Amino acid sequence: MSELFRVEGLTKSFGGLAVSRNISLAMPAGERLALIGPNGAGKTTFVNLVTGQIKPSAGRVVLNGDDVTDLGAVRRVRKGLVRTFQVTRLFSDMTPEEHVTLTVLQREGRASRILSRFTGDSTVADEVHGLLGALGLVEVARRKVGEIAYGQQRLLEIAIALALKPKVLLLDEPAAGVPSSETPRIEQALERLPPSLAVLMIEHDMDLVFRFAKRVVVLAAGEIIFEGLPFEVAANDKVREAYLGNYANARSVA
Amino acid sequence: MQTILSIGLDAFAYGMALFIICIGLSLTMGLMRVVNLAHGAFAMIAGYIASYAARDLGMGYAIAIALAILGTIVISIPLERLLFRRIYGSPELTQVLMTIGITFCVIGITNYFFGPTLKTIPLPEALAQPVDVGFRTISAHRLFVIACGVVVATGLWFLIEKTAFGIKLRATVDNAAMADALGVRTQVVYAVSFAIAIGLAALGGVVGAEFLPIEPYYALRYMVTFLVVVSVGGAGSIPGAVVACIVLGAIDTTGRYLMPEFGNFFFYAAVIGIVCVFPRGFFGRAQ
Amino acid sequence: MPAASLEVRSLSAGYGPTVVLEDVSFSVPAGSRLSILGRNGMGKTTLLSSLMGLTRRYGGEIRVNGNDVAGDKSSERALKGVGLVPQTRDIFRSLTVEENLLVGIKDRPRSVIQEAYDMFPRLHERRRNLGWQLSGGEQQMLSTARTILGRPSVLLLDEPLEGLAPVICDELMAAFTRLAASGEMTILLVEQRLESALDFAESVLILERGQIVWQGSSEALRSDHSLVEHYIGVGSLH
Amino acid sequence: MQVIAPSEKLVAPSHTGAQIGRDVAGVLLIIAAGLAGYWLFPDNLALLTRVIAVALMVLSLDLIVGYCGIATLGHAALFGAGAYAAGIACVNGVTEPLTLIVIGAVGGAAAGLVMGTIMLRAHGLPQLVLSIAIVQLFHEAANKASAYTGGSDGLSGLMPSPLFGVFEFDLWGQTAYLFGLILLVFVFIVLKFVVSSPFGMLCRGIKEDQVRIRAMGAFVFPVLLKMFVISGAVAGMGGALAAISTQVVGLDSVSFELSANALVMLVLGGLGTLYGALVGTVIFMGFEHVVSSINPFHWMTMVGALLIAVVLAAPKGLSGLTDRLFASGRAKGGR
Amino acid sequence: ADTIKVGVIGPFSGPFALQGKNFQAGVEAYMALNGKTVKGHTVEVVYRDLPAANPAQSRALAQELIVKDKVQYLGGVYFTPDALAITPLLKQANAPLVIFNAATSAIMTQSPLVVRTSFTTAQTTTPLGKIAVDRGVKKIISAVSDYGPGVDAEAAFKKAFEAAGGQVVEAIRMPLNTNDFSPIMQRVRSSGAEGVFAFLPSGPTTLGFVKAFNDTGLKQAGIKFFAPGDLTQESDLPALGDGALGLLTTFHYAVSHESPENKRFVEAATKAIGSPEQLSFPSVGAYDGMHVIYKMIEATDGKQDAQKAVDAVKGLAWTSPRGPVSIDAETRHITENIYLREVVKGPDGKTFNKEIETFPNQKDPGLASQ
Ligand SMILES: Nc1ncnc2c1ncn2[C@@H]1O[C@H](COP(=O)(O)OP(=O)(O)OP(=O)(O)O)[C@@H](O)[C@H]1O
Ligand SMILES: Nc1ncnc2c1ncn2[C@@H]1O[C@H](COP(=O)(O)OP(=O)(O)OP(=O)(O)O)[C@@H](O)[C@H]1O
Ligand SMILES: [Mg+2]
Ligand SMILES: [Mg+2]
Repeated sequence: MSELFRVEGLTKSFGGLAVSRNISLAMPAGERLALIGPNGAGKTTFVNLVTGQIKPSAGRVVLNGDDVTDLGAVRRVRKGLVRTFQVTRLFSDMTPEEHVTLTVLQREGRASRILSRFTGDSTVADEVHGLLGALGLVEVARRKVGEIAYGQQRLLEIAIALALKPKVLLLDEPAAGVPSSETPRIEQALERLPPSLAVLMIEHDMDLVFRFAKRVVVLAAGEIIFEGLPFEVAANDKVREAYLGNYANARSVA
Repeated sequence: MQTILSIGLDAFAYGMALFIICIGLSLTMGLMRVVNLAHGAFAMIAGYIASYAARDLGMGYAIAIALAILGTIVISIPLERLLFRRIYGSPELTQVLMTIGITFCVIGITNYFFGPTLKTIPLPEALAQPVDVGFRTISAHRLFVIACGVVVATGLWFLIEKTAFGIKLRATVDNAAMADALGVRTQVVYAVSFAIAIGLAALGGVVGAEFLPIEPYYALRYMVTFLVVVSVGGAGSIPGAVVACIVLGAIDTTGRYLMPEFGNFFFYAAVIGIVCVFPRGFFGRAQ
Repeated sequence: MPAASLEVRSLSAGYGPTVVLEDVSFSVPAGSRLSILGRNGMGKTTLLSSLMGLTRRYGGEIRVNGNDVAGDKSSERALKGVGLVPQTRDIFRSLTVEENLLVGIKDRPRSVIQEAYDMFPRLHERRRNLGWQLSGGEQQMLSTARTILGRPSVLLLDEPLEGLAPVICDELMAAFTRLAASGEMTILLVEQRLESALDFAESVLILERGQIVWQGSSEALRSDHSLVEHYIGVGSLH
Repeated sequence: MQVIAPSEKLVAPSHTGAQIGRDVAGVLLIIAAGLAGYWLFPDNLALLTRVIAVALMVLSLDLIVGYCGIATLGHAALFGAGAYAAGIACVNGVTEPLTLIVIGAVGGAAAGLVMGTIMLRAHGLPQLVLSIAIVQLFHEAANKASAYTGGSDGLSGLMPSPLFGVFEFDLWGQTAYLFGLILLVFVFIVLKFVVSSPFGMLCRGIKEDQVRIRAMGAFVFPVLLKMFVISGAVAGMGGALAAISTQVVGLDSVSFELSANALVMLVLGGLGTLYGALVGTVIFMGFEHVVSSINPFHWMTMVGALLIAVVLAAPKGLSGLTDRLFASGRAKGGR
Repeated sequence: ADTIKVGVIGPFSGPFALQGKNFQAGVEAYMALNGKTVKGHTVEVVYRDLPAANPAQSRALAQELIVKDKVQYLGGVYFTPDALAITPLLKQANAPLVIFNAATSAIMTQSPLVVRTSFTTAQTTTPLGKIAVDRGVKKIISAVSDYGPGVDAEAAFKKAFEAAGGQVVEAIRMPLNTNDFSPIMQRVRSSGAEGVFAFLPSGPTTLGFVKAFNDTGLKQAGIKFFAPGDLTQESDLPALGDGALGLLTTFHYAVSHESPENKRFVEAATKAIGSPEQLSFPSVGAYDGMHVIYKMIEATDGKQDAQKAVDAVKGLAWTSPRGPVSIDAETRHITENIYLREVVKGPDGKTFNKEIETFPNQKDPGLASQ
């Protein structure tokens, strides 16, 4: 299948610290990619660069053949480049239901209408409930987000991203704070995504990474040090030393 | 050239007077995150005390200043305990409501006890003299204000950026619950910082009284000026406050010299310009 | 400070009008390690916060080495040796890394922050950066280091491994185990990864809807799959 | 494309019906209160009309502060723009009251556009300062343009023609009051729709986290600017109502003091609920009026004490107090 | 015998509270000296607070006084816009308005039911033109606060001064909220004028202005200083201190005015206001205002008839604490003496305005010129 998304030579530094060094990466439609790497390697920064939260000092971001490097964050979202946040960013006074409804309306270009009602559209409501149900958020759908547990907030974060019907989805540690018993929910939700979608996931939970990814990219000190199939990762010495540590041993034994 | 120097000197003195009065507010707003609109009220209380001490009791200027600072802090302690402590960490607008309420009360009470007339703080001989600085004469008091400003700025900067207390204070402000959980006695930290801020307001009220005369309405009359200066500098930043005071003082002064009838236009247009260029104020702390 | 025993008797606590924890009682001997498990939103964080004094307490006693601290403010508890690494990290965003650490040292000399840098060299590299500029994992390291610098005798860890690279997780767990073994700290750990939690702790406590539903040794839990499935969910142990 | 099939049904009952019921009851309550004011205080209609004019301004302020989270101390710029627009039109021969209200709304909306464009460049305190600077510039401009505005003497000599050619704006002020009341109810209903529309929800989201909203694919600036224009129109109507009913426009209508007062009233009543704006205005102005007639010399202390008492007793404003009473009745409450 | 209510609107709180207190002192002094009844009708005064210029509120207050409190007479009003807001109501209310202070000429043309017992800025300023020229000042710089009265003062002075042969070399308008006047003084210095004409509303800014005048050495340089009496209001004098010595101002009233009427008045008014330092000109406007109202009540015998009441006081003449005065039958504005005063030190060491020259029977030139 043809390539859906590509970055070329993405470079960024904060002061003297080079956080991204000449990163190039391509994702075909249907890609399931995991981006792993030590803390501070520049993974979140990579997502920020790709989605336009910060400007790269060099490099290009191409989506569906269009160069989107000069577009702002909002336009990239509208083109289908969607992310989740590593630390949840939600509206503590609103309910999960309202969050998702707002997102769906926004996707359909109806969110800034003054002369229409927020609730009451049954197709929207059905879609919203579908998303909430899939992520196990029905019980808390009408409680204020500030009052629900952190793990549930993480799930909501994903529900919002899904509601945007992305083409390329960038998940920044989606499972952080979600108990291992709940991670299957995330996996299920991801599994049911349309196959045309390209997904990039940053995650430190290696079990999840290995179950999810078809391909793994390892970032260290702002550079890609490895790119390959999941089973190759654990065998790579550089990756082991920089990142995996004992986990690799445990797995190779297992 | 001479005129420029002359205007510059005036602007600097005026800016420094503003600085001394405002820096306490900048601390409360930027570091303690309390929008204390009653700041001017405390400066005013100090002015009244100093005026009473110096004029009615005939005490020396230095003693009057010391008494005013102490007295104002003493008055502020019960207020801090009973009222301000309730609004630490509240939304800003709640703080606005409370501190405006306090301001109204202070104004009402001052009016009741001291009457609505202007109060002056007689200067000692040495400060009342005009001094010849070469190209013009300037009152010694203005030089004294400039000196005070410099001392306050450096002292505070050291306290906040370099001492353990400064770190605890900034930590408390950033996340009081966590600071508490790490063993910082946040209430003490707040109380001490509050006292420092009030002490600075008091000092500013007294030494700045030659520019902003003491009267019951003082607290509201100059509220906007204080708020503007603090925000343009970037709340909580000492260098920011210095720069803002000097820049705004200069704009105000030259504006009034060049075209007084558009003085306010000048000033506020400059404020808009500055904020548009520095959307966080000159040295705004990152949020 | 040597490790202290912790005793909790019929503790009830919550947020505002909401009661989350109800009648929770347990005790931890000095120098031992306890893991707290439970699904999302069952009150694990609330329990640790309550021990630190950050929630609203409705009743109950909390004894550290036999002294009731339930009436103390959190700063008092901190000075008496309770230390918390919160789930939300709560680093001071506008302070530099070094300043963050200095807040944690209580009255120890400034030079002790070297201990933190030894533990996490990454923090030393970033020591002049402001808190908000740190990556997620760096924030987690900072939060942990900051609390440990205060030498708590009772250390409360709320998902301290979250967001950390596996290699660091291993090192950190080893460090925690060392600290407990040296007799300096009593450690309570909330951890989502069941295996890490069981490997670390001697005993385990399971929370459900704000109440303790199971208490026992890690071995007992490890050997009883039905228990795990019942309280924590399927697919937790591989 | 159905991403995920619904797997569970929502358990909680729908709130929409109850919400509509409550809104209707609220509007009826406002009308009842307005009419009660008319019957109970027939001699205070001038004051009550002024309360309505200010209430319109505070409502519009709530749109900006309460729903968008933008603090402003310059809202009188919008109110004053409406007042002067209507006033100048009236002096120049446009005397039909409804037309004047529309002119006021347009004037306010234009001012809102200007103000929004400038204010949205900054955040937080500097933004607040921008608002102060803008209102001061407006004030200065109104002072300077004395040929049109009457300067510091005020614009006098407004003679609005009778409403519908029948009802005179006279000394007793019945016409002005009832006219104002109808206007208020109308605006209130419209605003209820606005804040419960998707647009209103988007504003609430922006208030809490702009980065999040952008990541949802929505632009922030145009949304906020739109709200500024709506708010300006409402404030402008308030200004026009004040101009029509008092037949003078003074510099105070573009002053910092009025802006600050409006903000105090809003916070007093409670942010982010339209009722709060009304409650705050009525309580503040009513209280001020009563204590200042009892003791014209020292009433300020009393008002100050009221503000302090409210913060201590109801930190979220008076309407928050009622919420709290409601909430304690329910099982699960907020923080 | 009815109770006749008089509504008095003034700034009783806020930044101008001092002026409001003077209103009250004048009213109370009058009632203390002349009794509370007129022809058997009891007079009752209702005070309403209007802290700052706010026409809308002014109108609401007046309306309420008329409709609810049923007052027959309105009095007071410190600011011009507040008066302008009330005038359209008078006819329908059938109530006269006696202005105790608001000093813009044009108010009188707005309604035939207005009478004024204070002064106008033009009235107090005009004599200064000749005075300045007489003291050898040919070139002058004018510095006034940038608002209605300031602009009036500038115009009136310019006219009088130029008529007397002087030349205004520069006219500065200063924003009302100016705190530091040294840049203005720099302008004065560089303009090369021999004197300065100033108008500032009484209050804190006068202090800053006079201080800056002294501090920048203009006084030592021999620059002469002229201003209407607002600048040396008695209540500001203690704050101005010795710096005010020698300032020349013109005004309609000085507390130090020597006459038996004034002695009686000052005694009674001081008692009412509490502290002698606070007494100043608005009190005499109020005092005479009450006199006019009493005369109106007398003429109408307590019946509400605004036109008759006003007609009754047209041409009324009496001896006020400020000297002989009368109500001009045509303009309904007060005709009075304007005095040139100098700030001097009294035997008790306190400064006061000493009257040194009298310009008798001045009408309002502001109206005459229209
Ligand atoms: N605004 C900034 N200014 C300075 N340094 C920054 C800034 N933002 C990020 N950094 C630094 O850049 C590095 C990369 O950060 P990034 O958040 O991309 O890491 P990450 O790979 O996502 O790590 P983690 O797994 O811990 O989340 C970190 O060392 C961080 O401190
Ligand atoms: N600030 C709050 N106000 C009201 N309720 C809250 C608040 N914080 C948490 N809760 C509620 O308390 C309950 C317990 O939450 P808590 O955060 O302790 O769970 P947890 O076990 O730590 O979950 P997680 O595994 O997601 O961290 C949840 O039902 C949550 O909705
Ligand atoms: Mg990251
Ligand atoms: Mg938790």
